[in-house]
Amino acid sequence: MSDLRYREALNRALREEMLRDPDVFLMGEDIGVFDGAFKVTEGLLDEFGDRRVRDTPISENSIVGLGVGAAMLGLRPVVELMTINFSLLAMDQIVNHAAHIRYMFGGAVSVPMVIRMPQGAGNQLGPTHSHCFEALYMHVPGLLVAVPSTPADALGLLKAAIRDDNPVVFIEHESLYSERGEVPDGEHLVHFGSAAIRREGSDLTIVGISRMARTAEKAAERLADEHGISAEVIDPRTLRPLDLDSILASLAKTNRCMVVEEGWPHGGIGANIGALVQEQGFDDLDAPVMRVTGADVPMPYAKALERLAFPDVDRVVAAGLELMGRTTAA
Amino acid sequence: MSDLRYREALNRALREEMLRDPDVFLMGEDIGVFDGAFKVTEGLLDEFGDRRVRDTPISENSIVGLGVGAAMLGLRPVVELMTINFSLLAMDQIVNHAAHIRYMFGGAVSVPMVIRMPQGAGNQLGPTHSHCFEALYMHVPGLLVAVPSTPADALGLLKAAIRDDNPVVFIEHESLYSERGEVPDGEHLVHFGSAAIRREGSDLTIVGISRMARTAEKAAERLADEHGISAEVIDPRTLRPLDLDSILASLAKTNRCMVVEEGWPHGGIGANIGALVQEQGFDDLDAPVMRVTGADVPMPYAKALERLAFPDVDRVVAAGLELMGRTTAA
Amino acid sequence: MADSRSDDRPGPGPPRTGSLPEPETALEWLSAMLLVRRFEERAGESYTRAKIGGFLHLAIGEEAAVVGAVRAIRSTDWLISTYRSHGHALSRGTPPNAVMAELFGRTTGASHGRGGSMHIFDVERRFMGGWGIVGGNIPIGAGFALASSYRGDGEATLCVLGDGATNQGTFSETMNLAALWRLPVVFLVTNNRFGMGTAVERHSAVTDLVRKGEGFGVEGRRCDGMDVCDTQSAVAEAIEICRSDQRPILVEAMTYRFRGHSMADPERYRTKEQVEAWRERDPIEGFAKRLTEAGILGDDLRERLDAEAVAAVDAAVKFADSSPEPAPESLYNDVYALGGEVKGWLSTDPPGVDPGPPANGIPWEVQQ
Amino acid sequence: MADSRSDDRPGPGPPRTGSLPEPETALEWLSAMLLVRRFEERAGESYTRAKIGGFLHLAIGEEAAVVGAVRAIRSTDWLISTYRSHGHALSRGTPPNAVMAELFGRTTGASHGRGGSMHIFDVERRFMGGWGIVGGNIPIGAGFALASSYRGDGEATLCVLGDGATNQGTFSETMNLAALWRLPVVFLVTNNRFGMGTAVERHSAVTDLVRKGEGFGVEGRRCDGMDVCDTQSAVAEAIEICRSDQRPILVEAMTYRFRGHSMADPERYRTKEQVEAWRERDPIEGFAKRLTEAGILGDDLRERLDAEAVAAVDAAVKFADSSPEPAPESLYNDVYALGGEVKGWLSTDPPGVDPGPPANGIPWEVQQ
Ligand SMILES: Cc1ncc(C[n+]2csc(CCOP(=O)(O)OP(=O)(O)O)c2C)c(N)n1
Ligand SMILES: Cc1ncc(C[n+]2csc(CCOP(=O)(O)OP(=O)(O)O)c2C)c(N)n1
Ligand SMILES: [Mg+2]
Ligand SMILES: [Mg+2]
Repeated sequence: MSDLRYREALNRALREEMLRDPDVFLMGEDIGVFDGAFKVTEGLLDEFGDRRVRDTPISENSIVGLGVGAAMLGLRPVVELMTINFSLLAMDQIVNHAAHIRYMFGGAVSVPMVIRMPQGAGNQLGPTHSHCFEALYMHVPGLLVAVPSTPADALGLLKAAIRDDNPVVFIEHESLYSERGEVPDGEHLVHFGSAAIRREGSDLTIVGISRMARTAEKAAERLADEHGISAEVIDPRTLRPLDLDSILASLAKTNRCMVVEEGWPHGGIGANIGALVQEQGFDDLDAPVMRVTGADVPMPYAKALERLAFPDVDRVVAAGLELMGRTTAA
Repeated sequence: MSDLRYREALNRALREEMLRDPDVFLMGEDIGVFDGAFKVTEGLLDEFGDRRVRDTPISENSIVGLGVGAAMLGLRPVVELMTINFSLLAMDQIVNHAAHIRYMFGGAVSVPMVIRMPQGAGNQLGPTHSHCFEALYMHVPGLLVAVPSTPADALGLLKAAIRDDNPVVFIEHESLYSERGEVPDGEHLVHFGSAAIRREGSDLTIVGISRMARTAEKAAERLADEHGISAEVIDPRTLRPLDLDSILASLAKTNRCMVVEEGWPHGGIGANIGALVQEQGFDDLDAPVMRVTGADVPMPYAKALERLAFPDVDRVVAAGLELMGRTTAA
Repeated sequence: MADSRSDDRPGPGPPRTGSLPEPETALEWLSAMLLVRRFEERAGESYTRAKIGGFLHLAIGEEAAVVGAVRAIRSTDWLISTYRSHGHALSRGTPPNAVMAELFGRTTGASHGRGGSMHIFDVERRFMGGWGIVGGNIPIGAGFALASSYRGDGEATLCVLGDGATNQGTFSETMNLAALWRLPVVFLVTNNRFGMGTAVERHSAVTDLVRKGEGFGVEGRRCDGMDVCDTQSAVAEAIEICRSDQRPILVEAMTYRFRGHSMADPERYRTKEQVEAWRERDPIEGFAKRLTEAGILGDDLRERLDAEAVAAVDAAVKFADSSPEPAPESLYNDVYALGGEVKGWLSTDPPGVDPGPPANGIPWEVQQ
Repeated sequence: MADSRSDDRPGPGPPRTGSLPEPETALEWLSAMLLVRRFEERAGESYTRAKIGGFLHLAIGEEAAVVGAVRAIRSTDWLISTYRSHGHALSRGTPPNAVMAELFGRTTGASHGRGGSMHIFDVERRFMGGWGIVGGNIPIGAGFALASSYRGDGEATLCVLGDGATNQGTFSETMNLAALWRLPVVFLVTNNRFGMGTAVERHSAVTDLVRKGEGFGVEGRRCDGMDVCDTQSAVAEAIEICRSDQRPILVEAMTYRFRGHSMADPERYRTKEQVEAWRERDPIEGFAKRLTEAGILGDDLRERLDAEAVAAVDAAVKFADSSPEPAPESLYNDVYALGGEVKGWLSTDPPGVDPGPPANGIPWEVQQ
């Protein structure tokens, strides 16, 4: 085990896969000479040269498109978009092209590419740089969607994503880049579609998405320490496919379920899991599936507002109490 | 009352609003000389001239962007995108810009524009021309989203959309353009956020989205005629805002709810309504909220597959029987 | 902006004539053009007989720009086109049966019935589609060239797009990237004077389309897209330069589509006279006449070649019509590349389709 | 593609010098540049003191390109810029208090604290933002010009973008639209030689950026963006032509940013020597020297003007720091233009924020 930052784990994943497979290469804005806007690709240009670490112009849609073409011929491009907000410019290549090529052409070709990008609020980056768009990609058949929340998962999922033959939307979180965690030393792969139980519990199930998996874990500690409530915390790790089994198994034990996410409420990840859980676990539910989500607003810049616009530990604790029928913290 | 086709009702809405307000103008690919790919704008170039009916190059993102700029200065652009599939190219202008400008700039300015586009399958247009993306837009605060299913609503909602000071994503359906219906003769406006009860019933509530409101209505007839089941059919007409009240009121009566939509299941409209309904109407539910959705695949071209990839009357009837605990049709 | 160069562009006036190749080659080109023409005529008929659904875009009138370009590249090069691409597939060698069956939506189709007319695909012959989003194929084509450059395998890409597509942001973005990275790709702009119903001077401020590429670093050339010889030599020269110099080149082929944009098109955006003037430069008639004058083609041979094309198309229609439709069980195949397919995670699947293993416990194996 | 014209472009070599305006005007320009410089220096300090969050992009070094351009347009014209726009707002007349308060995230900020440094807005002075998506402001700026053209009101738009933004698809799309529709807009490309850490020759195949506009129909000009006079006269000429001829013009201002891209930038992509060479052409020092030589500026006056700038900035910091933070209740304000706000349809709102009327029964009134 090593103690690595999330950003370092990602860097290690890229490096290991580039060493392992000469078809893996990187493209993105300022990933080379600048070492990446968030320093994930630090040192890789020096190590692998500019054939395999390619700085691009600011042309999101076409960068992804070039990746799609290269992937169709069997290369394994890993495209970095500087943040997920800018991925809306590449939505056509990601959805209308990358996701659908295999199906549309009768299975004759695959698109083994990874589109990496960070999302999330917390650094006052304001309404054009802070959003969470995992729900937009989760909606689309043909894509795989990963939302790692720990350094170990960042490593294992990114390596799995690069080896997978499907287009993967790989969503990092800006506020996690400097977070540390234990990472296995040898070859470490995390399979898509297998959730992690972050904490076992018996009173309620909290599903946390992306960074909110960590927020949920901290809230569960508080619920236990301060309120004697035993919450089980599940981090699905991938949203497409989703390991619904683990969530339903937990629900069967706890009979109460909450989903915590940073993105917008309507049509969010919580809505999807809420709908699935009530469909497939209706008889296990003692109360409605509860959602704690980001506010239904563009992310404001001012700290005083940004704080309120996405869930924090206090809110999850309060929601947990409410779901258990205890007085809320408010 | 007049008997109009859906396309004619839209045309009338555009014409009436252009006559009423000189700031209303149209932009889009082939809307002028070609009369529109689906003939919605037929005759308007001749009547209003090329200052107000503007053929554009194939530049979706920038066409919307020009509309945003013109709207910020107080004009009321109505931008047609040829189909919703191509709107992914304009996602950045729609989401990062149009939807967030008012909030981001502290309320100093509005974006009174309408982005019109048709969606939907049924004409074998294949995987780049047939999708339903209302869920992508429903997710985004700052937008209004309309999904009219009748000529009268097409007229009333489009007129309301043009007069509204918010950016409106106005989603038509390709398979409805030639459908006829009664339309009031005088000034006709439909408020956003008010659902229509298409048929009253007492055994179950069927919420139908976009064209599926009509499919639901036909299924309800069959359920009544052939199975003695009384289904209430609700067409929300707008997804943002959503008239959840009417759905909950119906549920209180029927205790069973189903959502029918043409789009993909994960993170779809049904997921959102399912999550909301179980949250706010849990005690009224005798069974899980059921969803009948499009298949989780890109839309295939072959008729034999396309037929299966989105709900039809048979499937809704079968689902209704299942929800009522009767044997399914399968 | 007025375009100072527009006057000397090939048009319905006197043709520009590329020099003739060897007789055998010339006859093969003629046959290829005849096949495309006959195929598309029959596709149009089959469409009106409701054997074909969706949109059908014919390239009748553009056969020289199609066949000339495809005959300019090697079999190891990559070809990518738009939704108007039956001719590109056929000229590349995709059997008429497979193309027609795709139009009919059958399992024997080039894309197994999934794509239809707009999305023909034949990876075996390196015909890489058939794409429905205007401008979407441009960066993808450059991506093929990126792969060739990355591997240093000496392969090149021919990427076909329309005049209207030069207004899509991907056009300039990709020109810049291709020039910056010195990618071996030829962009063939099939300038048929219209993007749907919008004439080039109504959609482009600069109607001299080669200038649009040059502004972003891609050298431009122009050829007479009504002359198969001129097109072939222009594209052949471009592709060999792009291969040896490792850099992109844009070739604008001046041509015209004789039919509507798609099957439902009242064509109010152009005059009958304009269409007639261009029809007088029919690329097949013109080439046949030249071959006749050169003593290469006689009436008998012409009839025989045409009969062969018709026979191939007849057979294709028969083949397509008797091919099976996709089975309901195949609805979820190939959404993902997988050991076991993910067939949907919930109960919303249609009856009659096996929804497969539910979300619960998808065995998702990393592809190693 | 090598750029044949790149050698005679203004650079750190001998400056190109526009002719001086009247003394009073010249001094006002100097004051404006001083204000921008002092403001941004203080913003930088306040950022390191954690008074300002998020990203902070300073334009120190680019003041001539900022002030010269803004002084070239009328008060009734429209100005739109990027995330590097403190200077544009200040030069346009937005009070330093409002700009600084926005950086501090306060209600008294130009955007009420919602936008921050990247999204300054002042509709009263027709400073139309402050935009964070590279290339996103280009079609929006053209949209302002479309409104002017539609209304025939004789107003024009100045749309500022960076060298890196010319690679975004919106650039060519908008050039074409603006040229085709003859929109009265000047696109000012602030060419500071880098898009973040990527030098212009590493991001653009054609480094002569005016050619990128010309390929899509927009006439291009170039000015010395280190010289306020040259910039002002080039942009003034362009904007009057664009107004009278009703057509777009692109002006490339050659300049340089002395500081990092944003506050966290180790600047490994350029040499100290390069930065030093450009710093010798400091637009404020250079202009002050010229004014001194022309007898317009003495030491006392220079000090006084500088002290005024510093005082205004001091006051702005004080104002910002003592201004209120947005109240929690305001979280949902202005998402929509409405009679009554839609405050969220469900129970996911944070405690302490009034979620307002639930979805159930939103009174949604058509705006009439
Ligand atoms: C992104 C996108 N926008 C619009 C369309 C609808 N459309 C299909 S073909 C076409 C015209 C394209 O013109 P051009 O590029 O000249 O090709 P041509 O049809 O003449 O071969 C349009 C607008 C589309 N398919 N994709
Ligand atoms: C669409 C988009 N992609 C990427 C970014 C991240 N980014 C911010 S500034 C910048 C460089 C822009 O360079 P340029 O246009 O030259 O402007 P400058 O910063 O030099 O003023 C980049 C890549 C962004 N904000 N938006
Ligand atoms: Mg064309
Ligand atoms: Mg720059």
